[in-house]
Amino acid sequence: MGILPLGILVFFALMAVLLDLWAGRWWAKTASYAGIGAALVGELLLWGRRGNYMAGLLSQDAVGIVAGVLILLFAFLALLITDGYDLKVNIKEGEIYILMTLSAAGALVMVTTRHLLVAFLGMEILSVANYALAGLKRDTLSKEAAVKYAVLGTVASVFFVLGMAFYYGTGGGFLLDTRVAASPSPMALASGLLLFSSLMFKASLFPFHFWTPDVYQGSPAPITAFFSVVTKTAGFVFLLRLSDFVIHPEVKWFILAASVLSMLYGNLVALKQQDIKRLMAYSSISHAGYMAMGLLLEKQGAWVLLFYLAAYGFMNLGAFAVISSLLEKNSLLNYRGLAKDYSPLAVFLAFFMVSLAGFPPTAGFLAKFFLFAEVGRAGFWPLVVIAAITTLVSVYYYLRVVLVMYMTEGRPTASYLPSGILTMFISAFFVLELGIFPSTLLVFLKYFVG
Amino acid sequence: MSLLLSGVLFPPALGALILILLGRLLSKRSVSWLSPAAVGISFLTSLLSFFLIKGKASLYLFPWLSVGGLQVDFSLLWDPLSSIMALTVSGVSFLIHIYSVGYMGEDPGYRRYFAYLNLFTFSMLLLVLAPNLPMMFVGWEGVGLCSYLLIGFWFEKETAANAGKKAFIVNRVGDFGFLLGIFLLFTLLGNLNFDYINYHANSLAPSAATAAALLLFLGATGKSAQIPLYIWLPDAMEGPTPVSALIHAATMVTAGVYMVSRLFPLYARSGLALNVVAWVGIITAAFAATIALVQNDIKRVLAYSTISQIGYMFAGVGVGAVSAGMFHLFTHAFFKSLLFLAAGSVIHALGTQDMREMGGLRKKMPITFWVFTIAALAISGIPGFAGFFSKDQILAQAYIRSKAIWAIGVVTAGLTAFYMFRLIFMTFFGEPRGWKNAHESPPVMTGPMLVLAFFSVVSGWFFSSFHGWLKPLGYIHLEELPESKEALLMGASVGLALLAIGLAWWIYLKRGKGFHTGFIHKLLLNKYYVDEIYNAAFVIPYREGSRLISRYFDIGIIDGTVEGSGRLTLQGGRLMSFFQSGFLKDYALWMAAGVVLALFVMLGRAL
Amino acid sequence: MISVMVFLPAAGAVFLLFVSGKRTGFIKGFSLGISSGVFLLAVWLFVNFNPYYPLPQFVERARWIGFGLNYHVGTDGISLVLVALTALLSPLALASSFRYIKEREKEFYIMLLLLETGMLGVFVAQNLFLFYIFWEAMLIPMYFIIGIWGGERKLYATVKFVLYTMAGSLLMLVGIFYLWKLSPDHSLYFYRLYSLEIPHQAQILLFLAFALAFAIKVPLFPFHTWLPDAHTEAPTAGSVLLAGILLKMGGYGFLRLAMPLFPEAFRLFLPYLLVLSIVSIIYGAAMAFVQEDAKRLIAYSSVSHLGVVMLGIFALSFRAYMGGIYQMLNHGLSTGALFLLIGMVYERTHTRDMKNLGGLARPLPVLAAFLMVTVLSSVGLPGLNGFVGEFLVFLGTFETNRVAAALAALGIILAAVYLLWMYQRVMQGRAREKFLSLPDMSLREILIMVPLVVLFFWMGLYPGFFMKKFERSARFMMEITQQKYKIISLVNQGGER
Amino acid sequence: MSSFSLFILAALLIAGGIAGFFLRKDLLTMLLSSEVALSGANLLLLVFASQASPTEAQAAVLAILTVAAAEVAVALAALAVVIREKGKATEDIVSEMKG
Repeated sequence: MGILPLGILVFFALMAVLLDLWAGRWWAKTASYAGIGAALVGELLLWGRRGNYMAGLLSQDAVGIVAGVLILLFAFLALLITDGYDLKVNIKEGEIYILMTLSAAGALVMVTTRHLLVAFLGMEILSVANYALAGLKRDTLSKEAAVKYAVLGTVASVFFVLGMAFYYGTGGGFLLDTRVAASPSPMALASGLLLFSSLMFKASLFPFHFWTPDVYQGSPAPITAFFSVVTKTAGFVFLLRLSDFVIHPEVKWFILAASVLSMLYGNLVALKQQDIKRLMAYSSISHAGYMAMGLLLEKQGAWVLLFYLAAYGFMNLGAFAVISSLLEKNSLLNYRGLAKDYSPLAVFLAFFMVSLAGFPPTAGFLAKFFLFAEVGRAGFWPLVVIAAITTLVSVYYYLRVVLVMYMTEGRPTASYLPSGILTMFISAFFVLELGIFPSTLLVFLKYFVG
Repeated sequence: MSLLLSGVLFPPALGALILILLGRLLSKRSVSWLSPAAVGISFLTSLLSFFLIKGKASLYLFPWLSVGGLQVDFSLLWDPLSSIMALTVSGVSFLIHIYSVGYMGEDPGYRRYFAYLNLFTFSMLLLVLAPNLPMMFVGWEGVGLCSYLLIGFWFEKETAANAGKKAFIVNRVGDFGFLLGIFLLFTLLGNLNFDYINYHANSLAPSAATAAALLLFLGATGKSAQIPLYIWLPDAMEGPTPVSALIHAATMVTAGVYMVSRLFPLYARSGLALNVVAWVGIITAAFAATIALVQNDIKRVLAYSTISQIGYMFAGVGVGAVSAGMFHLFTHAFFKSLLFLAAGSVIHALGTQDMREMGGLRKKMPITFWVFTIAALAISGIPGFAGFFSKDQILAQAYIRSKAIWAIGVVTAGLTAFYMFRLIFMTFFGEPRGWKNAHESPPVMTGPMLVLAFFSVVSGWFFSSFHGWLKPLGYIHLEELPESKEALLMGASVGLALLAIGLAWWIYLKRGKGFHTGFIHKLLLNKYYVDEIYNAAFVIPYREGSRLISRYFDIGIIDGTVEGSGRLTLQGGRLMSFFQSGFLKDYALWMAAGVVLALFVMLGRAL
Repeated sequence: MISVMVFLPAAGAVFLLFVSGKRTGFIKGFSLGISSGVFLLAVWLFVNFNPYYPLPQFVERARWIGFGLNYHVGTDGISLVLVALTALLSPLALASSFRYIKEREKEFYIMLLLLETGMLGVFVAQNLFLFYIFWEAMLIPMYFIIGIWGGERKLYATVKFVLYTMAGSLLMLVGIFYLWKLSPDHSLYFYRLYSLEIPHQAQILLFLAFALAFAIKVPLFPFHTWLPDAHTEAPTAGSVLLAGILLKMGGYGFLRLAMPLFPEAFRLFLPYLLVLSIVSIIYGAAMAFVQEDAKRLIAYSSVSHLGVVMLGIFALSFRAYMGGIYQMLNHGLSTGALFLLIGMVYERTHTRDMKNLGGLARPLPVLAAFLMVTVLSSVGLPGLNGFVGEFLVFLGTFETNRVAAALAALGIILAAVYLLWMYQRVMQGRAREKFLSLPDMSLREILIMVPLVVLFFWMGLYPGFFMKKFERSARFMMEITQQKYKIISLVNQGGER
Repeated sequence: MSSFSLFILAALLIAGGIAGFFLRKDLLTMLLSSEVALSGANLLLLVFASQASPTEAQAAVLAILTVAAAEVAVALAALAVVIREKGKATEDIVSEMKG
């Protein structure tokens, strides 16, 4: 049972490959929708179960299920954003859907295992698909993005394998468990550090974030959205598992430093960005910094982190749905006067920006509220203060987007993509829902996870 | 019976309200009836109350401020002191309302004028009838407001607007003291009713009483134009002349005297405060009189004369003779408003206020001339006229307390006579200078003047009954002076006054021109440069200092810090983006460096 | 009932989203209707409020998120009058925009309605979480109002406003986390928090965090520089609500949260706070005096007047405390009125630079009369509302600290200086030729001003009517602040689980 | 070979990979260098495994090599596109996006 969603997803992904060859991209697309949709249903059927499958290679628990649902939901929404966008910017390949499905499958693997090798395999599936996705747009930036992503991704893979080797050297196995956690040896330390580094790469944490701005900027907008939510969710959930079995207490300082630096770096550098996707990239780095605080929280961390991921995912997807509607005219200059000519788009983008900035009554606020409060409760008060101050910095650039749309004049061009609009509505719904009635998710999180 | 008091207070308020709200709907004619009638009713009711109410009465209306132990009621108090004041105020005000119908007849702001005038009467009566300090302060500020509005009545004239503002602000300085005095009294006594304060004044420490009394007196110097806050009154002559007569001569400016009289036991508790009152009064009297000697603007002469006369009143109260001071207030109300009205009549006819452009008006404006002369004789203290009796009482009482005050007072009386007759000679005698055709004013203006002229003579004849009327207050008493001594003093001041009149006659009629040279003349003409000194000491430093602070501190430093921190953050972002060089190798290098660094740090810590 | 009142404007705003932006007449009428409805509800609350019960009334509670983060609204006397002020000023501000706002009208009224919900929410929230939500949520509509419909430097002003305000409130948020952690049952209910035993060291830090948030909002010197920019650039309605309501939240925050929650720390910082209040009074007045822009002048006058409010609240004398609260209302009304009137002048002359104005009393006598009354209310003329507040504040302060009161009372002189100077420069003197034919106030404008002027007199002549409503609550709050007694026993009556 | 010399070999491979990555400008070489480092890591894994249960690790290494191959394939494809466009693929070619 436990591997049902994964099986469905892989099956449909392969089907999509074949259909794309034989029947054309529409079929590939449909198969992808169907695969992700069916997997989502499968995942929901697992709601509340836990257990190990395939000789412990895969293991299902509450965190995994919630993360799986989120990943599949996000992937589905990312597909919706892509749908319609792709033809407008001249991406004719059906692969875009297949690759997204595959990538989602990789992400799903990452969140349903506690086995390092399996996680590595999942991560690589995800990465390989992502490299290809990054390069799908027909311009040099897209290619540059793909190359940078791939090369740096390889480096991250090396880190992971090295870390895995050290882990194996310490404990003699690939399964994450407590045996190793107690070990005080330098090798355990090194292994922890390397594994964390590798996943921090996926999660865009300083100083492993460098790919993020360039890849976000170069990739097609819906793909960027996909990266920013699916990859990040998978990365953070595995980071969570790593820190559950934290290799060595010293690693906490590493996380702490990465968290603080990400908050500072992401927010500060975002201030000067003129390209909205780059801006969103730095925003993504800074949010990663906030989320990393959740890794410091022992058991309490899981639910706040998952809530944050959910909130972040929806608001980011919503924002990218709007960004995609501008069809790669990503300079902020093209957002001038958007509120006049494309009022609905501006309303949505403004709403998501406000949520990203963390204003009530949106999910972004509550996510920050819970996260910061829990971090404070754990005693990291200076960290919370830094987070609060950097949040203030972030307000500047999020609201700057609003300002450009609403308070300056210009002649923007955009197109209303039906499925994009649908995504905006769905995302906005969830952002509000999680912002006003978070209990729907929280009850479950607290009950199963927390 | 005490309900009558609402009939005293409220008709003018009602009049003002109607004029403000419905003024546009009313014809000019109905305004001319309504507004004086409102005050007339008030006057009649006061008269009625005066005769019907024996001793004290008070009318409780509603609680005004009632917060945690502070209890200030909106109620009215009728006692000998307030009854005299109310009568004077409503009576003079009524006459001036009538006069104004003629004087302001051509003005486009006719309704506004009468609305303000009614409002003033209301505020003044409120001040007079207030039973406690906060209520008095309401009236106190109310008359200040009306004064502001009426001085700046012709607001299109920059000087008028400035003068109004100046009056208000200078008064505010006084009010600052007044308020602190109220606070201090409340802190000390826990109650702000006059009765309570007066009754318990003796339980206060003298130093506390001094502080409270002097703070209140600061308010009085503002309102009653005494040193150091007298500077607004000469400028206030920018207002219409009937306003000067009513507000800046007869009623409002004497409020300070009234207040000190009201709280006399408090002042008496502190000998120092009383001395300060007396000395400030007498010095102001002399000081203002010297300035009046050389002014050429007819109204400014009268303004300084007013300051001077109020100085007398303070001197009177200050030497302990409340009834004398109040009596001078009473008589002064008639002859000074008459002087203003007569001057107004001249101004109305000629359209100028500069005495150098007048002269020879005696024939053309006989009534004006005669009433003016009566009033001048009254103010100069010529026996038989009202001013003689009141001023004489003050000087006699001053003589008992302090010879110095008496001496200054007598000299000032001489100066008064001199400048008044200088005015008369320059205006009504000699040859016309610069005017073509003048005419006597209409009956609506001369009527009130004649009434006032009558009172300028007879009001002085009743000092003993005045004194007797005030007696029940409990703190009214006069020192007795030997008959012979009194006559001597009287003779001295009267003689000096006659001498001064003669001198004025010699200089301005016989010789034909005044002295226009010399340092002293220039000093007096420029009013001792007090305005300039105040400007340099307060106004300019405040304004320029604020400008500097605004530019360099507020915008420069405070806002600069705010903006600087913002800019610093932006700059920080720009600097940090240096990491994002675009080169793959750099990226990988930073990643590796991060791991290696962390490894070293942690190994270092762990091992 | 309170919930209905609070969320009615928001519901109206949502409804307006689906109305075509072209039907401006309907939009205006509808939003004014909603806003007036809120006013009627507020009147209902005011009338039915029991003045003898100091704790919150009309309490409505609902389990919401859990962990102490619940929905809990209610109003005690202090909140009540501030709610009433909000409910009054909102429709007036709204109506004042009918001709002022010429573009994107629908969005404007939506934002105003959302703002109204936020403002009401801040005053009725009974737990810290809800309070913070409304506190923050309110910023966004204001951001739009200044940013879209503001003057020349609107972008600068609106960004400054939001960032500056958030700078304070984010640290307050950290403080809220701390309290949340400390609270035994995670409750953030105000009256539960009052009974917390907070360690001394923590009190100091928490007080600083809260005080900073509120001091910025008030604004106390030296945190005031956002105000002149925001006030000046905001459209009339924005300025009115900013000055009339938003600034009050700072004072409200101090008296409801910063002071009673951390009484020891408050006692510790009291001297500095008094100094800041007094400096605000005098400094604000001095700065107001040298401004050329009429709205900037009024903005600085707000700094000065709010200094009086804060002095009253800080003075720890009941009379001053009452006066401070009363002065909040007064300032809301009179400064609101000042902004409305200057807005009307601006609509006619298209300038706020007083160098270019003058003599307007001739073409605009009615406007001049209203401005005069308002100026007088603002300078604290006895008989009008401003005096009552100032008198009580200074009187009360004098009892506890004579020097402070004496210095602060200098403000009454300085207020006259700058306000009369403003009046003179706008209304007096000779009018320019082109201004001579300006139309005087329309009926709509007069109807906007009349309630305010009536209240000036009403509140000035019969303050008891209003004071009675919040006297008990004020005494109660002050006693909590002074730690007269622990309130555990009372909490159980109105407590939150 | 003794496990120690295998350790040395693995370390050399990793060091060589890192050196190659950072010293060469050519993207292709950089990519290959990183693969060298990866095989070093693999070797390390095998060395560790030889002490415990070798089969698990050997399987892991096989899997790692497989996915690494896939990864390289995609990376090479991307490089190929860049080379076709620009004529070469040095590191400075792909540095358009920065800041």
